[in-house]
Amino acid sequence: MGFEKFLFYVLAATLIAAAGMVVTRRNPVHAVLFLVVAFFSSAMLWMLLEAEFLAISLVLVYVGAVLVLFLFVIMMLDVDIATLKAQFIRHLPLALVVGVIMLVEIFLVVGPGNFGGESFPNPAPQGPDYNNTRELGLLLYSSYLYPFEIAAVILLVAIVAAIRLTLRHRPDTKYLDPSKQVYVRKGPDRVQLIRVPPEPRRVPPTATPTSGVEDEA
Amino acid sequence: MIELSDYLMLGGVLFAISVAGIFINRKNLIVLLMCIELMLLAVNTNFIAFSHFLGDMSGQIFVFFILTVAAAEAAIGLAILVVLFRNRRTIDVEDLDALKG
Amino acid sequence: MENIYLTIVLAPLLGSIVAGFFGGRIGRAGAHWVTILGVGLSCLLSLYVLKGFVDGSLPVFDGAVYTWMVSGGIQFEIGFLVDQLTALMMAVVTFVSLMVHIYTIGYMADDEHNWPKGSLAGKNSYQRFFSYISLFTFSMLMLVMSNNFLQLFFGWEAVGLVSYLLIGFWSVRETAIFANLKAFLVNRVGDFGFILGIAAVAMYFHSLDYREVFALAPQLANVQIQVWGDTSWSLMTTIGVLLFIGAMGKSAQVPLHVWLPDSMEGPTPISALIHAATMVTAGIFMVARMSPLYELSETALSFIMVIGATTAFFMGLIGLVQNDIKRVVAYSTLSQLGYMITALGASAYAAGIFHLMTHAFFKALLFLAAGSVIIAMHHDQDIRNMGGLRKYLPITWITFLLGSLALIGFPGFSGFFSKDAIIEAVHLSQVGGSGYASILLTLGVFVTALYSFRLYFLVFHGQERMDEHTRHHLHETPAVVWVPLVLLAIPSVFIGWLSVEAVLFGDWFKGVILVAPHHDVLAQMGAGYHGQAGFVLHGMLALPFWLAMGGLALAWYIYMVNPAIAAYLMVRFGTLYRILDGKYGFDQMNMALFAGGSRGLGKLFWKTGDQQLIDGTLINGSAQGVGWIAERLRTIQTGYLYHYAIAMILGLVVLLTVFVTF
Amino acid sequence: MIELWNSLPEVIRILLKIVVILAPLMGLVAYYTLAERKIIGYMQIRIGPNRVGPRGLLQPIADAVKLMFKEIILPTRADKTLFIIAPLLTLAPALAAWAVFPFDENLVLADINAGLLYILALTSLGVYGVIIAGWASNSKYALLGALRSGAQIVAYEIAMGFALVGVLVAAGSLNLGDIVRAQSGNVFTWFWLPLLPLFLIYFISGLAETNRAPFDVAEGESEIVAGFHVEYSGMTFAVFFLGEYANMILISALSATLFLGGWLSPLPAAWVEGVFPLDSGFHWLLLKTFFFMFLFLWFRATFPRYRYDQIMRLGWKVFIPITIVWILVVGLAVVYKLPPWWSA
Repeated sequence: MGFEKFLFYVLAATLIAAAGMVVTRRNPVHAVLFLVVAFFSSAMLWMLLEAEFLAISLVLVYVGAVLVLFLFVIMMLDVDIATLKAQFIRHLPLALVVGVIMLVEIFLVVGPGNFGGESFPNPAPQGPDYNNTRELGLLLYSSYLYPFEIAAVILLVAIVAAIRLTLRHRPDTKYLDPSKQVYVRKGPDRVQLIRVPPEPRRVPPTATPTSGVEDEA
Repeated sequence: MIELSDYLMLGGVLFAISVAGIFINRKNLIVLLMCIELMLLAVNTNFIAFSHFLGDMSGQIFVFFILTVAAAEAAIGLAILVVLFRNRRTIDVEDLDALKG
Repeated sequence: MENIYLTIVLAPLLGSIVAGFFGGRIGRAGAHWVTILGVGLSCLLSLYVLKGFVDGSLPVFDGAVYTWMVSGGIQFEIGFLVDQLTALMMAVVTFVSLMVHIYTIGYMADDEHNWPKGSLAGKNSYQRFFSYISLFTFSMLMLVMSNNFLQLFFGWEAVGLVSYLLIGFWSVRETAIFANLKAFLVNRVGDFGFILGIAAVAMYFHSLDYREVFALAPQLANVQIQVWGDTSWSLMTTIGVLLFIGAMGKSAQVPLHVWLPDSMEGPTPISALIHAATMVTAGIFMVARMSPLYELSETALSFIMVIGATTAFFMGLIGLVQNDIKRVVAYSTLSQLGYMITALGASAYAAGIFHLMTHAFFKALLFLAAGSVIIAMHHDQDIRNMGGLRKYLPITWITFLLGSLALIGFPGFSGFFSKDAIIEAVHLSQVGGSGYASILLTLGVFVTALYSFRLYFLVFHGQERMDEHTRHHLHETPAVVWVPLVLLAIPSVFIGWLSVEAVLFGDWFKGVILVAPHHDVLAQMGAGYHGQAGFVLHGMLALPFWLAMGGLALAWYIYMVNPAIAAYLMVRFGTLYRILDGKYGFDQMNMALFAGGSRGLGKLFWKTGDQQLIDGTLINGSAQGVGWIAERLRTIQTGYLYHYAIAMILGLVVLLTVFVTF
Repeated sequence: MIELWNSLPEVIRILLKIVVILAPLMGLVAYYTLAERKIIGYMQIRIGPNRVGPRGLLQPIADAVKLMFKEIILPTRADKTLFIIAPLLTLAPALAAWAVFPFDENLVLADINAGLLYILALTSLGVYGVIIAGWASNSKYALLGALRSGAQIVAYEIAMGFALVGVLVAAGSLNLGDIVRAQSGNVFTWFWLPLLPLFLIYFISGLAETNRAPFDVAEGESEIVAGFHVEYSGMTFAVFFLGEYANMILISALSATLFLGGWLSPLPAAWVEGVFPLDSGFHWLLLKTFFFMFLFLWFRATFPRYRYDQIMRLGWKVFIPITIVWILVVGLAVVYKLPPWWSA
C-alpha cells in the first residue's frame, strides 16, 4: 500500500464520516462545520487527481465563502432547533432503505467490473512542468468562452437577486451619509443658530379637534 | 494504485448519504441545502475522477461551471431563506405549505 | 339605346334616393314630385321602347353594362336583355307604378294619423313611402331587364326586401310586423329553392348569362344528376323545379301563398303595386323567361300546372267567405296567379304573360278602387259595414264594376281574352295533369264570378249598413285618387281587344319565348282564330262564359234578391265554411309545424344542446371534471418541499433500478 | 551536513523545514507584541513596558507564562469543542500560508504553481476562527462581534482577491517566486508603481482582514467589550493573539513580496556587492516586511476607528469597483506591452 493509497483511504474515510455527520447532526452549525471538513477532504482528493486549481478553488469558493454564508445565515436566523429535531428518527429507516438501495445500485453500475483498472488504467503522473491552472485556463478561454461568459452572467444575476431579496429599507433606521458629511462646508452647514421663540403657555388639550379631518398618521 | 472505480464508489457513497440526509432532515431547509451541496460534491468528484482517468480536461471544466452555478444557487437559496424567515419566523419546511394545492 | 335603358332603371332609383335620404329637406311635395317624375320618365321611355318594338324599329338589346367580378371562369355582370317580353313588362310595371304613385298622394295624405304622436318611425313617413315604392319600381325593373341569373336574383331579392319594408310600413302595428315577417320568411323558403336552381345552372352551364345558358340547354337536356343518394334526376327537371320553387314564393302559389293575404296589412297602394301588378308577377315572368329550359322538362311543366291549377281554384273558394274588402281582392289575385301559372305549365307562356298584363291593369284598378272605398269609409275595410255606396262614390263604383267585369272575363273585356285563352290552352294541353287543371280552371271561372260580384253587390248595392257618422261623411274621393282609377279602367277594358291578336297568336314573342312544337297549344288555337269578334263570339258559346254568368246571377240572387239565404248557406254548409274560413288550415299548419317545430327544435337545441350538452356537459362539465380531478390530485400537491424532493429521489431510484436491471 | 540531510526520510525533512520556518515566526510574533506596545508608547509620549528584563525585553515571555497558567473559563452552555477549536482555526491558516512563501530565490517550502491561490484560500479560512469563537461562546457580545467580523472579512476578501488578480495578471503566474522574479529590475519595476491602487487596497484590506485598527469594530472595546473573544482567557486567548499577529506578519510579508519585489534589492547590484553577509537578498525581504509591520502599528496609533457601515461601504462600494477597473487597466497594459514593466 503506497503512500498515495493510504492518503486516499484516510481522506475517503474522513469524507464519508464528515458527510455522515453533516446529515445526522442536529445542530446546523455543527453540520456546516462538518461540511467544511468534507469539502476539505474532497479538495485533497482532487489534488490526488491532479486537479489543483479546482481543489484550491473548492476551498476558496466553498469553504471560504459559501459555507461562511451558511454559518452566517444560521447564526443570524434565530432558528428553533428543538422543533427541527422532531421526527428525526421517524424517517431514519426510510432514509436508510432508500440510501442503501441507491448505494447498491450505484455500486452495481460504477463498481470495479465496469470501471476497474483493466478498463481504465491509471494515467502516467504529469511532469513538473505541468500547470493545471494553465491548462484549465487555456481551455476555458478558448473552447468554453461562451459558457464561461454565461456563468459570469449567472453569477451576476445571483448577486443582484440575492441583494434584491434581502435588501430592505427600514424607515426607523438612522444612518449618516458619509458622502454628504464630506461636503459639509464651514459656516452655516456646520453650526446653525436657531432662534426659538419662547413657547406660549400651553392650554391643556380639550375635546375633539374642530376639523372633521383626522390625520391618521 | 487507486482505481477509477474507487473514486466513483466514493462519489456514490457520498451521494447516497446526501440522499438519505434529505430524507432524515426533511424539516430543516438549511440542512437540505447542505445536502444538495454534498450531492454536487459527489458529482464533482466523479467528474474530476473521469477527467483524470480519461486525460480529458472537459470534466474539470464541467466542475468549474458546476461550482459557479452551485455558488449562485447557494447565494440565492440562502437569500430566499433569509427573506422567508423574516416573513414567517420559521424555516421549518412543514410550515411552508403555501404551494399546497 | 343603352342610355335609355339605364335611364329607365336609374330614374326611379334616383327618385327613391332623393326622397329617402333627403325627404326631410325636400318635404312631402318634393318627395312625391321627384319620385313621380322619376317613374313618369321611366314610364314614358318604356312606352317609347314598347312602341319601338311594336313597329319593329328597335332591335333586341342584349349586352353587359358592367362586369363586376370574374370568378372561376364565370362572369358576374350587370347587363340588360331588352326584347318584346321585357318591353311589355317594363311598360306594365312602370305604368301601374306611375298610377300607384299618383294615387298614393291622395291615399297617404293624412298618413300621420296612423302613427303615434311624436313617434320617430312616423317622422317623414310620407316621403319614406314614396322612396320605398320608387325603390320597388327600380328593383322590379332590374329584375325584368336583367340578362343574367345573378342580376335576376338581385332584383328578386330587392323586390322581396322592399315588399318587406312596405308590408311592415306601419311598423307600430303588431299585425303589420307579423305580416311582413311572414312574407319575408315564406319568400326565403322560395328563394332557397331559387338560389339552388341558380347554383345548379352555374354548376352545369358554367355561365349565368341567359343567352349562353339557353344556347347550351338542348345539349344538356338528357343529363342525369345524382342529387340524393343513387336516385338519378333529370338536370332540367331539377333546375326547373328549383327555380319554380322561387316563383312559388314570389308568385304566392300553394303552399307558399300564405303571406299574400296577410300582406294586406300594408297600405292599399302597395297592395295594388306589389300584390296585384308587379311583384307577384315576377315568378310568372321568370318562368316565361326560362321557357327554353322548361320546354326541356315535361315533369317540371306538369308540376307547375298542377300547382297553378290548385291555387287558382282553391284560393278562389276562400275569397267567397272573406269579409275584408282587400282580402277578397287578394284571394282573387291568388286565384288569377294560379291561372297564369297553369298557362305556363301548359306551355302557353304567351297566354300567361297576356293574362299577367291584363290582370295587372284590372287588379290594380280593383285594389285602388277598394282603396278609394276604404278612404271613403274612413279606413273601415269590412264589407259587412258597407252597402249602397254606388250613389256616394260614382266614379269608384263604375270603375270597380268595370274591373270586376274584366276579372270575371265578361266578353270583350280584357280579362275575357286572356282567361279564355288560358282555359282553352290548358284544355288542349297534353302535359300530365292537364285534365285536372282544365276542370279546376273551368270551375274557377264560376267561383271568380261569384266572389267578385258578392263583393260588388255587398259594397255598392243593397242596404246601407254603415253607421250614421260614416254615412254623413261619405263622398267621392279626390281627383288624385279617382284619376288613376279612370286611367287604369281604360286598359282594363280595351287592352285585351287591342293586343290579343298580336300577343297570343301573332309573332310578338317569336324568338323570345321558346315553345317546343309538340307543346305549342297556342299555335293550335291560332289555327281556329279569326279576329277578336270571332273570339268573343266563340267564347260566348263556351262553358266558361255561362259559368261566369251563372256565378254572377247566383251572387245577384243571394246578395241582392234574398240576402237571408247567405246566412242559411253559412249554417247549412258549416263545415265547408269553416274550412274555407280557416283557409284550409295552412296558417295553422305553418304555425304548428314550422313555427312550432322550429321553436321546438330551437328549444331542443337551446335546452338540450346548448344548455345541457354544451354549457352543461362540455363547458361546465369539463370544468367540473377538471375540478373533480384536481380535487383529487391536489391532495398529492401537499406544498411541502420535501415531498417533492422525495418524489424526485424516488424517481431517480426507479430510473437507476431500470438502468441497472435492463 | 548535506549528506545527513539527504539521508533523512522525506516526512522528517518536511517537518524540519516547517520547524525552521515556524520557530522564528513565533519569536517574531512574541516580540512584535512588545514592539507594538513600545512603538505606540513612544508615539503617545510614554515609555511602554520597561519592567521585565532590560528595557522590558522579557515582557513577551512574561506575558506568555502568565497566559499559560491562567485558567481557561468555559462559559455556561458554550459549545466546548468549538470553543477550544476556534482559536486554533485562527492560527492554523496564518501559519500554513507560509508553506508556499518564497524567502529568497530558492528558499521555499513547497514551490507550487497555484501558490497565490493557495494563500488566498487559506487567508479566507481565517474567518472561521472568528465566527466559531463568537458563536461557541454563547454570548451576545461575542456573536455580534463575530458577525461583524465575519461580514467584514468576507467583504474585504473580495477586494483583496481582486487585488491579487491584478498581481496575477501583471506577473502572469500564480507562483509567488515567479511573481517576485517578474518584478526584477529596479525600484520602479516593482509592482507597487503600476499597481499602486491595488497595492494600497491590498494593504488596507489586509488591515481589515486582520481586524486591526482602524477596522477593529469586531473587537471594539468601547462598544462590544472585546468582540468575538470576550469570553476567552488564558491559553485560548493567547492563541487568538498569536493568530492575529501571525496574520499581520503574513500580510506584511505578502505585501512586500507581491508589490515591493520580495527579496529583490532596491539598490543596483554593484552598490551592495559584499555589504551583506548573505547573498540571498533575504534581508531585503525582512526589511520590507518590517516596514509594513510598522505601518500596522502606526495606523493603530494614529487613526480613529471606522464606523461599521463606513467599513462596509468602503469595502463594497469603493475598493471593489476600483480593483475591477484597475484590473482592466493592467490587462490592457499587459496586452499592449506597456514599458518599462511589460516591454518584452
